This record gives sequence, structure tokens and C-alpha cells, in this order.
Amino acid sequence: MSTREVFTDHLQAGVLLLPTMVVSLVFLYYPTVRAVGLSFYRASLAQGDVFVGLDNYRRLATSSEYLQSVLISVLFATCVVVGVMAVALCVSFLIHEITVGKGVYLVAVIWPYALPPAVAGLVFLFIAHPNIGIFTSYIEALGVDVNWFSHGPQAFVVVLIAAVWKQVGYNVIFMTAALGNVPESLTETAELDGVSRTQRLLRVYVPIISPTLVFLVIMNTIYGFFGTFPMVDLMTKGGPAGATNILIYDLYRTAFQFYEFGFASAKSVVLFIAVGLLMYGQFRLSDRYAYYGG
Amino acid sequence: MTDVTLQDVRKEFDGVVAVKNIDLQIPDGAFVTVVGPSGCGKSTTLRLIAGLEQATEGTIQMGNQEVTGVEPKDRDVSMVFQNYALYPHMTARRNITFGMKSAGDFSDEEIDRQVEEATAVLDIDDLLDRKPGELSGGERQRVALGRALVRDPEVFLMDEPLSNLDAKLRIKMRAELAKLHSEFETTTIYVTHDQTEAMTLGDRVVVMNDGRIQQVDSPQRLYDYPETRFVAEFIGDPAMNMLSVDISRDGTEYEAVGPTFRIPLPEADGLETAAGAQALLGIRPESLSVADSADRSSFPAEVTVTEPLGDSLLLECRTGDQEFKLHAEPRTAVEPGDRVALTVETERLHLFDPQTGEAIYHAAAAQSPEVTSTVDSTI
Amino acid sequence: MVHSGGGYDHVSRRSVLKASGAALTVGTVGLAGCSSSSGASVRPVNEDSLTIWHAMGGTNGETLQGLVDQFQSETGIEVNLVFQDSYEGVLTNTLSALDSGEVPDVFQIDSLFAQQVLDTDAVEPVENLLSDDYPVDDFLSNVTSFFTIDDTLTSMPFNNSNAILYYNRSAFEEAGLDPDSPPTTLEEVRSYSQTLVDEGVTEAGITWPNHVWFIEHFYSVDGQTLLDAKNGHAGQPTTMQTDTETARSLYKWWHEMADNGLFSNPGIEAWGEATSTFLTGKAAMLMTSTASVTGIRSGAEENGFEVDNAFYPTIDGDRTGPVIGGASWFVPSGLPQERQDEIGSFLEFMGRPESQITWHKGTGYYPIRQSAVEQLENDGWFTENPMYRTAFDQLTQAENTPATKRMLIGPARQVQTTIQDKSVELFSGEVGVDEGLSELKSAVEEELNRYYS
Amino acid sequence: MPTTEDNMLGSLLTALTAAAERSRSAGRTTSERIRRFETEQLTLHVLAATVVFLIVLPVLIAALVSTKRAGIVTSIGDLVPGGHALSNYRRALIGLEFWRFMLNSFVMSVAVVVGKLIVSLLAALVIVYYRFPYKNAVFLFILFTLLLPVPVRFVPLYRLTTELGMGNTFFAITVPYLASATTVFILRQHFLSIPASLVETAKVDGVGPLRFLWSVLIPMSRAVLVGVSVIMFVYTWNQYLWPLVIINAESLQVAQVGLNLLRGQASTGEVAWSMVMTGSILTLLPPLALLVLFRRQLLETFTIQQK
Repeated sequence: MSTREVFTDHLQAGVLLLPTMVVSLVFLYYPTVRAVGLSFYRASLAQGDVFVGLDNYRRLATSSEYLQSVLISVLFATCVVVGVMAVALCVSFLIHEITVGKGVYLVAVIWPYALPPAVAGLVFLFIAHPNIGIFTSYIEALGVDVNWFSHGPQAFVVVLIAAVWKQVGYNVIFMTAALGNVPESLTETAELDGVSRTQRLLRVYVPIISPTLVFLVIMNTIYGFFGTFPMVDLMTKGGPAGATNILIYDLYRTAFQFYEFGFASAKSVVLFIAVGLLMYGQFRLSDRYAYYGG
Repeated sequence: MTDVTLQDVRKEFDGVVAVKNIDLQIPDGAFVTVVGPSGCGKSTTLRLIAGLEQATEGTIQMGNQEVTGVEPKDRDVSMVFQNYALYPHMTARRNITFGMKSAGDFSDEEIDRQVEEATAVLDIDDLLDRKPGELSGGERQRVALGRALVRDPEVFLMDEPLSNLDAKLRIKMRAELAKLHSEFETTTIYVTHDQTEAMTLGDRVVVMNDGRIQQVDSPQRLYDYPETRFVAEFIGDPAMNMLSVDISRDGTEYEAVGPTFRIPLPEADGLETAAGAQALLGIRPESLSVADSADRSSFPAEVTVTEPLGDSLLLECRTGDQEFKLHAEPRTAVEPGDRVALTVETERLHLFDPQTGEAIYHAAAAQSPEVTSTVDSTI
Repeated sequence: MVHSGGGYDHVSRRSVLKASGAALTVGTVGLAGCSSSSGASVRPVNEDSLTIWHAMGGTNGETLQGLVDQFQSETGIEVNLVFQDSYEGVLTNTLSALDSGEVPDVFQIDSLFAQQVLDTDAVEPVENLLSDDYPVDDFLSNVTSFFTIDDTLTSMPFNNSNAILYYNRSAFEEAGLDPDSPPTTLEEVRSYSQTLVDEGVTEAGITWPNHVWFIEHFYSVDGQTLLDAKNGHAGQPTTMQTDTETARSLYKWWHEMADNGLFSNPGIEAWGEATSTFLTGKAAMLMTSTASVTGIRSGAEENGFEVDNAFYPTIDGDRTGPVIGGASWFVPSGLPQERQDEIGSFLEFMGRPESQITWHKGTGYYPIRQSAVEQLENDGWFTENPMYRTAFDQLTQAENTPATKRMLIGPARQVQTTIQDKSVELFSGEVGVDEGLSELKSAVEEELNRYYS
Repeated sequence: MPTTEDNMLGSLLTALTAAAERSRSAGRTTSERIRRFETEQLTLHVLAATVVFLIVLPVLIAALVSTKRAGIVTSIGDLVPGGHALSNYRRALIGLEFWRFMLNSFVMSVAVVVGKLIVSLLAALVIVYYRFPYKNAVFLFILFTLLLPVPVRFVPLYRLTTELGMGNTFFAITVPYLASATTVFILRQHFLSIPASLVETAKVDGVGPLRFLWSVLIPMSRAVLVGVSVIMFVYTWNQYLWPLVIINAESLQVAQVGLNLLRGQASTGEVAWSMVMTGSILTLLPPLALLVLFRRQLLETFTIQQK
């Protein structure tokens, strides 16, 4: 019956909580509420706000460009999540299976966690450049016309590779930790039963570390939707022909290239609801898996 | 040093009642142990006294002062925890002095003097510059005691302080704690789930169950005159045997009648009211023995399990559908399946109400039980 | 809004059209209702010195700083030159500053965004700040005509340029092309490119950044306006002129160039990438700003080839002239008279022939004063530097028609983005020319309609 | 950092011993098993080395380019390191004043880390060690902010900051970051792993909450505090979108956005890929250094975060 809640001075508690509450209210909650309000206006910079009711939402609903952006975002985030996790799982398993020098490999693999996405974008823009990229001539020698400034699907893939590259390290951090916690006895049992390495990974480890995997799905989804903004901005500016125009970039462009703040706010609100639903769904999912993982 | 009085104290957590309106009086300088199964409310009671929890109802007094709403630091108590509660990043010395310095009630010289005194008593002078991680369990426990000691509090509160030690060390520390108390004579309230610890350490033992105080008594009286079936079964190992019986009366002769036995009950208080009704017959294992020959108070039983303990032979027996244990002479030649005759030491029998669990009769009625919920300071 | 001295007579086009008589009132009310912080009072970012927001990075920024230093030492007026990343950066900041009322004294706005700034009704025509005897008629009319609205010089032209064709003489020679007769039409660009690629001299024939400015150039060189209402100079435009031979020829050509690997696409607004493609010899021709002469000349030297430039290619041989690009200095309205005088002398300083010559030599932007041009002629500058000559001739030989005034619209950024994005679809062949053009037309119409509704 | 080295040595030794033991136990059965084990391990090492190479390659190329003059590499043959490393870094840092962006990023990151730590420590202290009404609601209020990342609210946030007159200021790129549900959550989880009896002892001894925080919690949370600090530093250092929209003055700009300025004045056609790569490497170094130095604490903290 022990408790940590030994301090009971409510005033003190309030004072200590004040900074967090004030910053949260002013810079997190209030702007969110404000976004909802602003979404009913035609608002710009230095030109006055005009109430337009649901016009912005109507425009959203009928904009094929926005619909495309939604689809691109979902596709992109899905590819990021799947790509990152598949690669990271293989890499983590590889490191897990190595007996000597694990620590060195780990650091050598997880460092892109610290890599600024803007740097990732610029470096990839440079090395994958259709004209001056270092590998361009080799890839073109294979018969592929590297032309991702004009070719949408190619641009999508290049940004995707950059995004995956940057995020694998973060995933490896969690996956190696989770693999390290798998009881040795299970590995030994599997080995005695003659289970192959791949089978051991898929049949034994993956189910055991599934809570970690669910957590990573959430983090990677958020990354896929928002964290990749610098790469898109620096590599493709959403193009060509909207092929990489993910929602966050579209939102940025509406707000800070076109100064359509009201319309942008409506996009924010939609994004907020989407994030909320997504998180809710995934938390439900992780709840279910929590039992599995014990 | 001071006395502590709890009056009608109740504690609820989110609608769950942990302590149910208890009254308890702890005299100045006493060493009181509180024992009971986990979740019985004993720790909560201790924490209420410490001020770590606030009572939902009732009052707590220390000396003449009511301390119900008073901050722990103003109650002048020291507390020792099961896991020692040492700050891992501080040396033993700093652990001992940290609280004193924080309180600011003590001058530096005073602190130094106190530390010297306490560490000498506890024999931990050499350990003061080590951190908890470099100390053994026993040493850590001493440092934790030292921390409590230096403040020279009115009341020591100990929450299972020996539970994390191994068996041998526990026995050694137990003796040391007893010695410490006789030296300092500070009022001490000691919570434990271990009945042996409770019995060996306490002048008075408080038995709690399900948020209520079952009995407060000296260890021996607790053993000899359990007031409830719970106390009877909780104190003593193996537990007191309970057999369902009918009480028959034949003039002034009373008997406990089971399907396969009739055991005479010596005259004592309570028999009269029990007559003609059902009851639980309590027999401690050591009150039973294997008889050489059957007589009036003996009855047949079948041995189901034998456990040689060295100094005695523990037998599990069955008579009818009732099972019980007893200590036989070591090296008694019995095997599982043997049928034996058992005699009962009739002076050590107890009867309990099968519904309420309250004691209705003790065969050895020489002394009347003391008043519940008080501890007599004059032993 | 405090208007100083009663000299404020500029009224934006939108206001005129909305409320013909009470334009000023509308403008003022519109602003007052804008947001709580605006309309109250206008105050400079810094009371003690002139704050100038600009987008001139690199060596251009250094040249600008040199001029400003000179201005400071001559006049004793403190100037705080603040570089703001890009034209878009200056624009965003300016709009937000005009909103809040805490404003820079001078800001450099890309000509593309001129109308957007004018639409705030919060800028002072620079003509009102120049002294009466300032020789406004000494400005090159090709330059100032764009910045003159309703006969008033609204902003001070400063760094102006147009687009021109650069070509790699060495590559031309290697491919057996005559380096002294560069291509002049789209058809010639195509055949030259084909030869260059076929001969294996370069990977592609030509490159240029996908920026609306080049589309504007193709139109103006062909004597066409991009938008109706004289590109926005005669009222609110409602549509893009895509249903023209100009548009069809251009996009058909562009698509074929891309399809045959003759055009190397450096990306949207990818000025640096385009230049880099040219300098590294991936493409033998480049269309970019005349202001890049200095950089390209030294870049070519480093990469070991000879470079030259020529007029912007025409669609079919007929040449009207280029549109101007670059930026000008705007000034917020409502600053105290004393402040305005200081700003006036700054603008005059930047516009005087000596400064213009320094600026031109340091950057490659046009000198905007006739007397500066004459001075350069006399010094033999253009003879020594024929590439500057070509750039300058292209400007001065141009007719001054509505087509050569670049578009002047509020939703410039939206229209720009729409055109650029759609161009990719068109030249990459994702959509057919006719279909693509009509999609482009309706998309631009939608943007225009939304803004002006 | 002797401790870190010790640790690396320690883990290396453990790994070596484990390997030796394994091969010994394998040896008891057949020598063939040892061989198979060794070949397998060799294959794994080759694979792992390849993975590491692929992951490092892009930055390796960037690093090489940053030593060259023009910085155009169109084939693998061009990857010979150039001799302009020193002049490039000097030009980027001093000539192009990239040091200023780095400094801005650094000051911003440190300010956010310190501010967040203080704010979050106080909040976590209250949430774990105080009893007060509506506590769960307060905790939910803080946790709910996880749903409000900068990207979904940067439009109104921009308006709010400029209205407060804080646009284009240091305030704008620090204060809005100070409330952090993640940090509060990590600290809370860590505090919950500290035995309750410690605070109870403190309480009985009359140690106040702030003194408990300072003398007990903070020293006991060193690894986690270092870990969250690294996480927060990396997070802040890598911020791009918000500084991009709210900061336009070059003197206040941060490294992430400043990188783009190294591309030169684009419309004049200056190509500066070696400068961009130089800047990229410079921008990568501070968070990378922190990761390498404090990886142990970082990994420890991540395991808490996941819960």
C-alpha cells in the first residue's frame, strides 16, 4: 500500500504545473482551436479575413488536387512504414545474430537517427540527381532513364528511399533492444528443434516483439506524414505533377506560398482529425497486442 | 518517547476500505509488532501513524497532541522501510544526515555527534563513505536504521525492515533490534507478516486481518488465548487444527463429539452456552500425541503423510473426513496408512463459533483474557 | 492609417473596381477590418536606422552591401541591410509586417509579386518620395514601364534582367555547329540539340529551370500576352491564353524535346541545377537570366569551355521582345515625413548612374538609367564584354507592347505554381498537348476567379 | 569519456567471452560445428559490413565532396578526395557565415533542452509525487498534446506568434517547443521506477518537494536526463518547417534552413554543391557527436519511451 503521492499542497502542485499548462494552452491548444475558427474564413496576410462558412471545406471536398495529395500521402506513409520496418527488421536481426562486435555495428547503423532530414534531403538530391548524380550514369547504363525531376513515380521512389534511409536507424534502436530481451531459452529451443534462421525470426521473434513493432508503426506513420517534409521541400517541392505532394507539403504551400490561411486551416483541421483517428486506431491495435506481448 | 493512540481510525482508498475503524493504544516505550497477512491493513496503519496517509475518519494522538492533520516531519517519527529506502547516489553518511540537514532542526555539531553515536551502536563506522551499492543487505539495513536513529525520534516506525534479508541474517538482526530497543527504549511500531518476528520482537503483538484488529496481546497470551479463529490459525506453525464438533453435555461433563471421537472438555467459562450446539474444536499440533493405548480421551486416526523434522515427526492424519496435523515423538515408527490412537492434552483445547469465528471457550481458563485493543504497559 | 503630406493618391486596381468613387475609403476600411494589430499605426522596425529587407545572396549581396556602405558614409544615414533567404521570404515577411504595422522601410519584391503587395493598399508609390527634380525620364522605359501603374512609379526598379540563351561554343564546334550562328527559333534549337546529342558531344541539347518566367518569355517574344486584360495591366485578368498557336507550338516542341532526350529537366524553379547542368557539359545550351553572365562566364572558364550568349529563341522567327524580371524596392505608406525623406534619398542613391554602374558590373543586372548606359558605352564596357552587350541589346531592341510587360496579378504564386506543375505533365507527355492546355487554362481560371471574386 | 570507453571495452569483452564459450561448447560435440558456426558468423559479418557501408555511403560521398572545389561528381572515379577541405569549411563557416546559423541552431537547441527539462521535470514531479484532484485529467491534458504536432497547427501558430509581435524572434523558435508530452511521459515512467519508499523517507524526514527533486530525483535520473536531453536536442536541432516559416531574417536563421542558402543565389546561377555538402556535414556533426557520446543513455531512455 505504498504511494508516491506524498505531497498534497494543491497550490504548490498548481504552481509547478503552471509552465507546462500555460505553454500547452497557448501554443498547442489555442492554435488548434484557432485553426478550426480560421477554417471558416477566407484569410490571408495583410488583406483582412472574410467569413465564408463551409466554403473552404467544400473546396477541399471537391478538389481533385487535394484528393490526389491525400492518396499520395497515404501511399507514401504506407511505403515508408513497410519499407523502413522491413529493412530495419533484417538489419536488427543481422546484428542480433552476430556474436562479436555487436556494439560497433549498432552505432554504425543507428546514427541516421541523428541525421537532420534536411541534410538527408540535400545529400540525396545530390547523389541521386538525374543530371549530375554520381550513380546516374551507371543506372542509365542499365537501361533505366533516370529522370525523376520529370517522372512522378521515380521521384516518389527517390524520396521514399531517402526517407527510409533516414528512418531505419531509429527503428533498429528499438528492434535490437526488443530482440535482446527475447529469452535466450526460446532461441535455444528453436535451435534444438532445427528451426531455420528465417523461420526463427518470423515465427519466434516477430510475435514476441510485436508490441515494439506496433509502437514503431505509429512512430513511422507520423514520420511518413510529417517528418519527411524537409526532404520533399528540398528534393521535389511536391512535384513533378504532384507525385510527391504529401499533405504536409500541400498544407505548407497553401499557407506560405499562396497565403491562403483560411483554406490552409481547413486542411490543418482535416489533418488533425486524421492524426487523431490514426492514433486512436493504432492505440487500440497496440492494446490488443499488449496481451500478446505480456 | 511518547505514547500513540488511534481512535476509530478508518482509511479508504477510492472506496476500498483498507482500515476499518480501529482503536489502538500504544504505551510510551513499548515495542509493538503488527502482524497479519498481506493486504490486512497493517502497513496502512503504520503509514497513517507516520502521516504518509491521512485518515478518512478518526483521530491519532501522540503524547497529548492530536496529530491527525500534521505533516510527517512535525510528528517526530522515523521510519525504516523493507527495501531500506537508501538514496543510491549518496554515501552512507550522507544518507544518514540528508534528512536531518533538510529539516534544518539540527546544528552541524549535533548531527556529527548523533552520527557518531548511532554508527558506533550499529557498528557501521567503517562504511560511512560507501554508497549503498557497495554494501551488503545487512549493512544497508544498518545504515537505514542509523538514519532513523540519528534523529532521535519519539517513535520508530518499521515496515517489514528485515524481509529482504536472508534467514540467518534476519535472526541476527532481530536480536540486534531487540537489543537496540532495550537500550534506547523508544516507542517502536513494527509491521511484519512474519509471525515469528512478531512474537519474538514485540512486547505486544497486534494481529490484524481484513482491516480490523483481531487481538492485541502479549505473545504468549496470543498463543494461549486466541480470541478468534483467525488468530488461532495465524499464530503458530503448523496452524492450529480445527475439527467440527457437536458439544454434548451430560450433567457437568462436556464432550466434543465428532463422527469418530469424543473428547472430554474440562470445565471452563463458555461451555455452558456452547452446549448442544456445533462448534469448531481447536487443537494445536503439539497438544496431540500418539497414544500407547486407547483411553477415554483418545481416538483413532489414519496417518496419511509423515514428515520427519528431526526434532519431531510431523504427522498428517485423517479421522472421518477431517484432517489435521500433529507433532509426534521423533523416530516414532509409523508409516502412511497406519492406524494410530491419538490422545489429546485436554487442558489446551479451544472452541470457536463456526459462524463468527470468535472464541467461546479456552480449556485453560486460569486467566481471563485482557481487554481487546489495549496494551498494558505493565507486563 | 496615417497618410503623410496628402501626397498619397495611389489606389489599387481592386479598390477602383470595387467602389469606383470611394476607393480610398474602401481600402482603409478593408485594412482596418483586417486584424486588430493593423491599421492602428505604422512604425519602423528600427527607429534609429533604415531597415531594408532584400533577397540578394552571395556576391550580389556583397555588391549591395558595398553600395549601402557608400550611402551611409555619404549621407550619415544608418542602414540595416537584412537578407531574407529568398524573394518568397521577403514577401511573406513583408505581408506579415504590413499586417502588424511594424514595417521595414524598404523591401525588395520580385516583380512577379508586385500586385500582391499593391493589393494590401499599404505601400507608398516611390514616386512620392523622390525629389521633384529627380530625372525620372532618364530611366529606361522598357524597365520602368512595368513598374509604372496608372502613370505612377509604384516601386523603384533596381535589379532587373531578362532571360537569354547561353551556349557552349566549344561543344558547338565539336558537334560541327557554327558557334557564331546560335539557334534563333525553337526549330533551330531542336535541330542543334539533335546534332549535339547525335554527335555524342553532350547528353542533352538544352536546359532551363521550370519557372513561369520562361513561359512568359516565349509568349512575349512571340508578341502574345499570357493572360487577358493585357497581362493584368488593364484590369483583372480572367483567363490564360492557351488556345493559341503560340501555346500549342511551344508545348508540342517542349514535349518532343523532352521525349527525345534533347531537353534536360533540372526541376521546378531549379535555377542552380540548370546552370550546373550547363556548366558541367550535360547540356550545351541554357536559358537563364541575363544577370548570370558573370557567374556563367567564370564557371565556363573553370570547366574549360568557351561560352557565349544569344537572344532568347523565338517560336517561329517573329520577335517582339522579352519581359523583364527581377525585383524592385517598395516602401510602406504611413511613415513619418522625415523617414520618408531618408528613404527617398536612399532610393535616389540606388538609382543614380554611378551606383547603377557599380551594380551592373558587380552583378550583371541591367543599369536602369540611360546615362549609366551611355557612360558604360563610352568606357568601352560593352565592347570588352560582348555577352553584356547581347543581354542589353535584347532589352533595348524590344518593342514596348502589352506583351512585354510581364503579368501583374494578385494570385501570382498560385498561377505560377499551376503553370509550372502543369508544364511538367505536358512536356513529360503524361497528358496530351490539347488536353493539357485546356486543363491548364481552367486551373488558372479557377485561381484567378477565386482571388478576384 | 572514460566511462563510455570502459563500457565499450566491457561489452566487447562480454561478447568475446560469450563467443569463446559458445565455440567451446560447440567443440564438445564436433569440430565441424565450430567450423559451421564460424562460417556463418563470417557471412553475417560480411552482410553487416555491407549494410553499414550502404547506410554510411551517402554521407561518405557528401564528406568527400566537401573536400573538393567544384563539387561535381558524376562517376565513382570522381570520388577522389580533393584538397579543399580546409578552404571549403573555412569559406562555409566564416566566408558564408554558416557559423552564425550553427550558433543559432545551437542556442535554440540548448535553450529548448534546458527549458523543456525544467518545465517537464516540474510537471513530472507533480504528476508522480503529488496528490490533487483531477490529476488524471491533467495528465491526459498533457498527453493529448501528442496529437498536436507542429505540422497540424503551424498555420494558426504563425498567426499567433506574429500577432504577439514574436514573429522572426528567438522567442518564436523556442517557447512554443517548451511543453513536451514525450519528455513528461519519459520522466514519469522513470520516476515510477524509483522505489516509493525513497520519497516516503524524504517526506517523513521533512525533505521538501524541490529539494527532493534536486538532491534525489535528478541525481538518480542522470542517465535518463542525458538521454532525453539528447533526444530533445536532436529533435530541436533537426527542426526545419517551423523555422522555415517563422524566421526570415538571416541573422536568426537556423542551420537546417540556412543550408539552402549555401546553394547560393540560385537565380544568378552560382552552383555550390561542395558548399552544400560542407554545410550538410557541419549540420550533421553536432547531433551525431551527441549520439555517439551518449548512446548508452540514449538507448536506455528509448526503452522507457516505448512503454
